[in-house]
Formats: sequence, C-alpha cells, structure tokens
Amino acid sequence: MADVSFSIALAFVIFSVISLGGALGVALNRNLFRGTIWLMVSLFGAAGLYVLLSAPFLAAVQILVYIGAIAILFTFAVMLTRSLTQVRERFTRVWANLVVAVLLFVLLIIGIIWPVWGSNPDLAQPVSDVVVSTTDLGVALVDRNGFVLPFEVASLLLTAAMIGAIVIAREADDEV
Amino acid sequence: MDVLNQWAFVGVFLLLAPIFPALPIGAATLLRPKKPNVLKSQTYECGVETVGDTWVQFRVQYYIYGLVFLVFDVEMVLLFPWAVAYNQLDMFAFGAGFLFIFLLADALIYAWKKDVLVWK
Amino acid sequence: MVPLWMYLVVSAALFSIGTFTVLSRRNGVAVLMGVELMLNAVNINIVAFWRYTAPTEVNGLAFAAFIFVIAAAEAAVGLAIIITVYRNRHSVIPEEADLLRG
Amino acid sequence: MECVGLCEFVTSLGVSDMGLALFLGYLIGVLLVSGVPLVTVIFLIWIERKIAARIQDRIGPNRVGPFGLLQTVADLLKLLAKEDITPAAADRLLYNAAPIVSFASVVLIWAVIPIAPGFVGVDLDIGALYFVAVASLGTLAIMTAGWASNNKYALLGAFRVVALLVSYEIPLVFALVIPVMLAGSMSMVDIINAQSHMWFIFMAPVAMLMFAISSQAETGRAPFDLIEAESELIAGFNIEYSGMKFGMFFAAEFLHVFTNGILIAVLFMGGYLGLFYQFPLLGFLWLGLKGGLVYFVFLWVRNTVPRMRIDQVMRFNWFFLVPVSILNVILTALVLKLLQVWGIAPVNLAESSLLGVLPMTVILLLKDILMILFILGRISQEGRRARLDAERAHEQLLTAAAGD
Repeated sequence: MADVSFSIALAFVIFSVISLGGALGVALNRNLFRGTIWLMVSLFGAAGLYVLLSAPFLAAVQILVYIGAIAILFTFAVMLTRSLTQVRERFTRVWANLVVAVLLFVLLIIGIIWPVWGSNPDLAQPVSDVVVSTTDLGVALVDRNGFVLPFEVASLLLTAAMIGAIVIAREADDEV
Repeated sequence: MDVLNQWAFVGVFLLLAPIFPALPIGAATLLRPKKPNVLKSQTYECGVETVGDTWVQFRVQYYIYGLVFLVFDVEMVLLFPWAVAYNQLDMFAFGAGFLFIFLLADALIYAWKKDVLVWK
Repeated sequence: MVPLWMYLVVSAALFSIGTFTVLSRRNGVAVLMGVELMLNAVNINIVAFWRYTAPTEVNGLAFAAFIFVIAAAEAAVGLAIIITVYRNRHSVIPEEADLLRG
Repeated sequence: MECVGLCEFVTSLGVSDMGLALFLGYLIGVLLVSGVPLVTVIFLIWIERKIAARIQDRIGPNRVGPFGLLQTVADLLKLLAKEDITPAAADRLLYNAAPIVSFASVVLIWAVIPIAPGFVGVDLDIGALYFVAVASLGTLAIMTAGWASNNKYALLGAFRVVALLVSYEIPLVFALVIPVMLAGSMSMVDIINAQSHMWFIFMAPVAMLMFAISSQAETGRAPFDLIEAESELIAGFNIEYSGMKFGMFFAAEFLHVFTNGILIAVLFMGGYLGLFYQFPLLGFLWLGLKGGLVYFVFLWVRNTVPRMRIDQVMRFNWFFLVPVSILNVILTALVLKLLQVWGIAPVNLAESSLLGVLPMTVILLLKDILMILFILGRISQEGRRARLDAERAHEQLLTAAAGD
C-alpha cells in the first residue's frame, strides 16, 4: 500500500503545482492570450485533482467545458476587445493587492483550515472508498425529491444567459 | 482504488502522448538545414510586406457562435448523467429531461429569430 | 491518501491568486479570468469535502455540476458586457464604464 | 493495488519494485495502444492518396516501393530534411506547442477505444465524455497556432475554423447522447456489449448520420474543408508552418478522420463484435473492417463533393443539424421510455436476446424513417417556396421592364 499512497501524493503535488502555477501565470502574465492559455493550464491541473478525488466525471466535464468552450470564448473576447495601441496590460496597486491576497491566504489557513480540519485526524482519510457513480448523479438530477428543480432552473439560467448575452453583444454589433 | 488505477493509465498516456509528435519534430531540428535570413522569417502574406498590426478587429459574430456553443456544451454536463441513468428512470424523468432540452431550444429559437446565427 | 486539509490549502491558494488577479488587473477580460479561478477554487473545495465526508451521497457532485453551469453563464454574460463596453467606449477597464454614475 | 496483466509480465522479467512494475506495465500498455494509431497513420496517408487518385481517375503514388507503399516513408524523410522556418514575429513557445498538442489530442482518444475483446487501453466509466473532452483540445491547438503565427491570414483562418468546429460539435455531442442513452453507460466496452444483439445503427440511424456529418466537419474535410480553403485563405491557420510541424498538423488530420471512422464503428456498428470475435485477432479485424468502411465513405465524400461557402456551412449546421439532433434526442427518449414502460423494450440490452431487442429496433427504426421523411418533406416545401418566390420576383421584374 505504501507505493500507492506515494504515487497518489506525487500526483497530488504535480497537479497542485500545475494548477497553482497556471493561476500565477494568469495573474502575472501581461499578454492576455497567453493568460488564457495559462488559465487553461490551471484548470487542467484542477481536473487532475478531481480525478484524485474520485470524481472523474467532473474532470472530464472540466476539460470539456473550460478547455473546449470557455477558452474559446475568452480568446474570442481577447481578440474582440484588444486595445488598439497597447497589447500589454497594466496593473493597479500591485503591492497593496498582493498584501491583501497573501493576508487572505494566511487568514484562511490559520483562521479556518488548520484549526478546523487540519487537526482533525478523522479527516485524514475519506470516510468510505465507495463513491457514487455518474448514474446515481443522473438519477438524483431528475428525482422528484432530489435535484429536479435546480436541474430545470439551471436550464432556465443557461437560456437566460444565452438570450441576455446575445442581446448585449448584438447591440455592440449594430454600433459598428 | 480501481478508478484511480485506470486513471493512472490515462496519466501515463498523457505524459507520453506529446512525445510521439515531439520526437519527429525534434529529429527534424537536428537534421534539417538552418539558414534563416531576414526575408525568410518575415510574416508570409502573399509576398507583400505586412501592413499594420496582426490583431485586426473581428466581428462579434464569432463570439456569438462561441457563446451558443458554450451554453449547449454546459447543458451536456447535466444531460449526460440523465442519459446514462435513463434506463432506470420513469416517465417523470423523461418529462424533466424534455423540459430541460425544451427550455434551451427556446434560446436557440430566439437566436434564429434574431438572425444572429446567419453568417454575414 | 492525501489528508483533506492539503486540498483545502491548494484551494485557498488558488482562491487568493484569483482574488489578486481580480483586484490588480485593469483589463476586464483578465478580471473575469480571476473570477473563473476563484470559482474553480470553490469547486475543488466542494469536491474535496464531498469526497472526504460524504462520498456516498450525491449532493456534492450535483452541487459541483451546478457550479459549472453558473461559471459558464457568468463567463458568457460577463464577456458579452465587456465586449459591448469596449465597442461603445473603447475601453476594457471596468472602472471607466461609469455611465450610470450619478 | 493488485498487479495484473502487463504488470505481472513486468514482474516476471525480474522487476521487484511494485511501483516501478506498475508504471512499466502502464508504459508498455500505452505503447501498445498508441502503436495502433501511430502505425496506421503511416499507411493511412498512402491509402488516402491512392483512393483519392482512383476517384479522380489517376493512379496515385506508385514509384517508391511496391505499389508506392513506401511513399509515406519518403515523404517523412523529405519533411525531416526540410528547413523549418519560424517567423520572427511569432510567439515561439506557443507556436511550437500547437502542432504537438494537435497531434497528441488525437492519439489520446485511442486510450478508450476497445481495439479487441480484452484489449482496450482503459475502460473508463466516462469513456464517451472523455473522447469528446480530449478532442476539444485540438480546437484550442488550432486557435493557438493561428494566434502564435502572428499573421493576419493565419488568425483569420483560425477564427473561421474554430467557429466552424465549435458549431459542429453541438450535433456531434447530441448524437453521442443516443448510444449512451440506449446502452445506459458511457463506457465504450459497455456500449459495445449493449450492441451484442443489435447494432445501434439500426436503432438510431439518424443519430449515426448526424455523428458522421459532424465528424466530417470536425476534421475539416470537404464539403466542410474551409480549414484548408487554399484559394480563399491561403491555407488558413497553418500558413506559417513548414517542415515537420506542418506535417504534424497534416498527420493529425489524417489520423482524426480514421479515428472518427473507428469511433462510429464502436458507437454504432458494434465495434469488434462479429463472427468469432472472441479471438482477439478476429475482433481486431472486424473493428478494422467496419472502421475502414466508414473511413472509405468519408474519403469518398471528401473527393466527390465540392466545397461549401462558409455561410452555407453555418446555415446547414444551425438551421438543420442542431434542431434535427435536438429533436432526435427528444423523440428517441420518448419512444424508448414508452417502450420500456409498456414492457416492449428490455432495460438492459446486453442481457437481452435478439428476439428481445427486435421489436424496439423495428419501432425505433420506424420512428427514424418517419422523421427523415418528415424532414425531407419540410425541405422540399421550403425549396418549393423559395423557387416560387424567385419566379415571382423574376416575373415582377419582367412586367416592370415591359411597363417601361
């Protein structure tokens, strides 16, 4: 068993580094297109974490939705809103914001995560190795006592988002 | 454990997959002649010198295609579990799925009516 | 297995980086990228808690799936607004979209 | 974690460390699984050129080796020795990464394809979703290639291609829902097992057609070959690429077409199922035959149909493919559920029998035929109306001219 935990820990470290490194790339890169690629790297790392957390369905969805669709949308938006003169973007109040972010991180760690969950030995291991399947998710999504209302509301939200975005973007098209 | 076992295979595959195309490209780097000059490494636009910035303005049209695609793609997040579990469900589940797809089809019909999906 | 708090630390770090991006970038598209990072950090948190405390219940998975929907809707509408503002005012900087200011 | 299969083999060779044995086992597995597409792609280029030549009444490559079989090797050698120019204005990192990602995304699909009984890279629970997700990496690679080249035509070409690819992914995924729904699983092996008595092509021909058409568009083949509309876009997104990097985009496209043929064979035509498929070699042969047949149809279409204009391509997708595929999902779901409620259709297809699945096949097929007839009727109606409008306008023009 020792080998298994070691490889899982190794995979965890690798995916965490990918995820956080990509996020840093997003935060610090001045080139927006490269920023989009970094965002995708970060989200790819997060997909790896989902796999380690035994949620491969979410990992596949993460790749499908983010890298397949949201990345494309972001690149389109980058091209559509490029400033005519400056390709490289500016930052505001970097040091103050850095302090805020680091403070937030430290507060989250010492304020919440470590005292509540870090010292709890029960949570070093998952309570069970049995994990619900995608089928169970599907059953619950359309169950009368389950998630059927959020399921329909999600559809409504997507419809509203699509119509709203079309209305907004179409007006922009008329302007030009 | 079994699931992770399977995904370890995918992980190894993920590590190896970029190597297959990288190998011939790398080999080419070693073998090919390398005589760049200013003219060769210019941007190739039909022999004429490049005018202005590459990042020309694009129409919002492209964004709308991406947007509609995104919405349908996300719909799949919820539709695939539904389809997988479909054989175990009752008529109510069909109704729920139908309403779900129907609401999104509405958005598509709206997009039709507004003529935003026609390439202009 | 990796203990739960490690996932929480990664998620907290991701959230902080997202916050930094949202606060320090002036470009609206970059700000939205920061928001995506934050939503993703939240999702890692949810999935981690689900895995460690209630893996036999479907709630965690369903919740995470709905967050995908929300993230997508947010990106779609947010980017559309930024594009419109850019077309009208030739700026992608959120603070400069102040037509509604009294 | 137990050590089985290839891992056992590695241990028998004298590797004592468990973790290393597991890793080496995976490594050999990956090499075996990815060997199939990598070896086929070399022959595919020859096959494709031969078929294209025959359709166009030419002979095709016939100089290098017997029947020109070594033509690809000669091409490869040429590409290896070719100078590879990176434009000075390009984003070097992304410019070099794009062809690699493009090719890798296609090879990665093979991880979930069951090649023969018991010979599958990995039978993921979410196999169907996995291959859609992995294939979408290719779209981003094209976008990146267009942007990193820093060339107006490349960027414009990439934009058009990506708009086309994302549009055609919608009917593709909707068509994919049908086999998943019928089999009640996203695992490729389960989908094949569910077809052990009746292939899905007979239950859902419309879904298969949708899948095939959008696959053709996803690979950028005629009539959707706007990716390489040489005359309009001077080659599109890969204009700045030369040498081996261009070759990688090229190989990725060839391999993707064949992979799509195999995917259709797996999803709709029973994959490796066939006479005596239990012998792995025969199963492999069956899959190859079915996939090859679909692949041939793809090539046939590619070489006979002219290129469509981009507005026609988009119109065809948004006003025909997407609504039909949505309607197809709803109708199939309705009929299937009714049949299951009335007890005509077995809930578990794999454990049923030929007689058990026959009634539902007939009804589903009938439903699809009715749907096709209805759609054809609508199309002819629309066509007639358009013709009448045009005639009326013409007449008005004539009377106006006579009035002057």
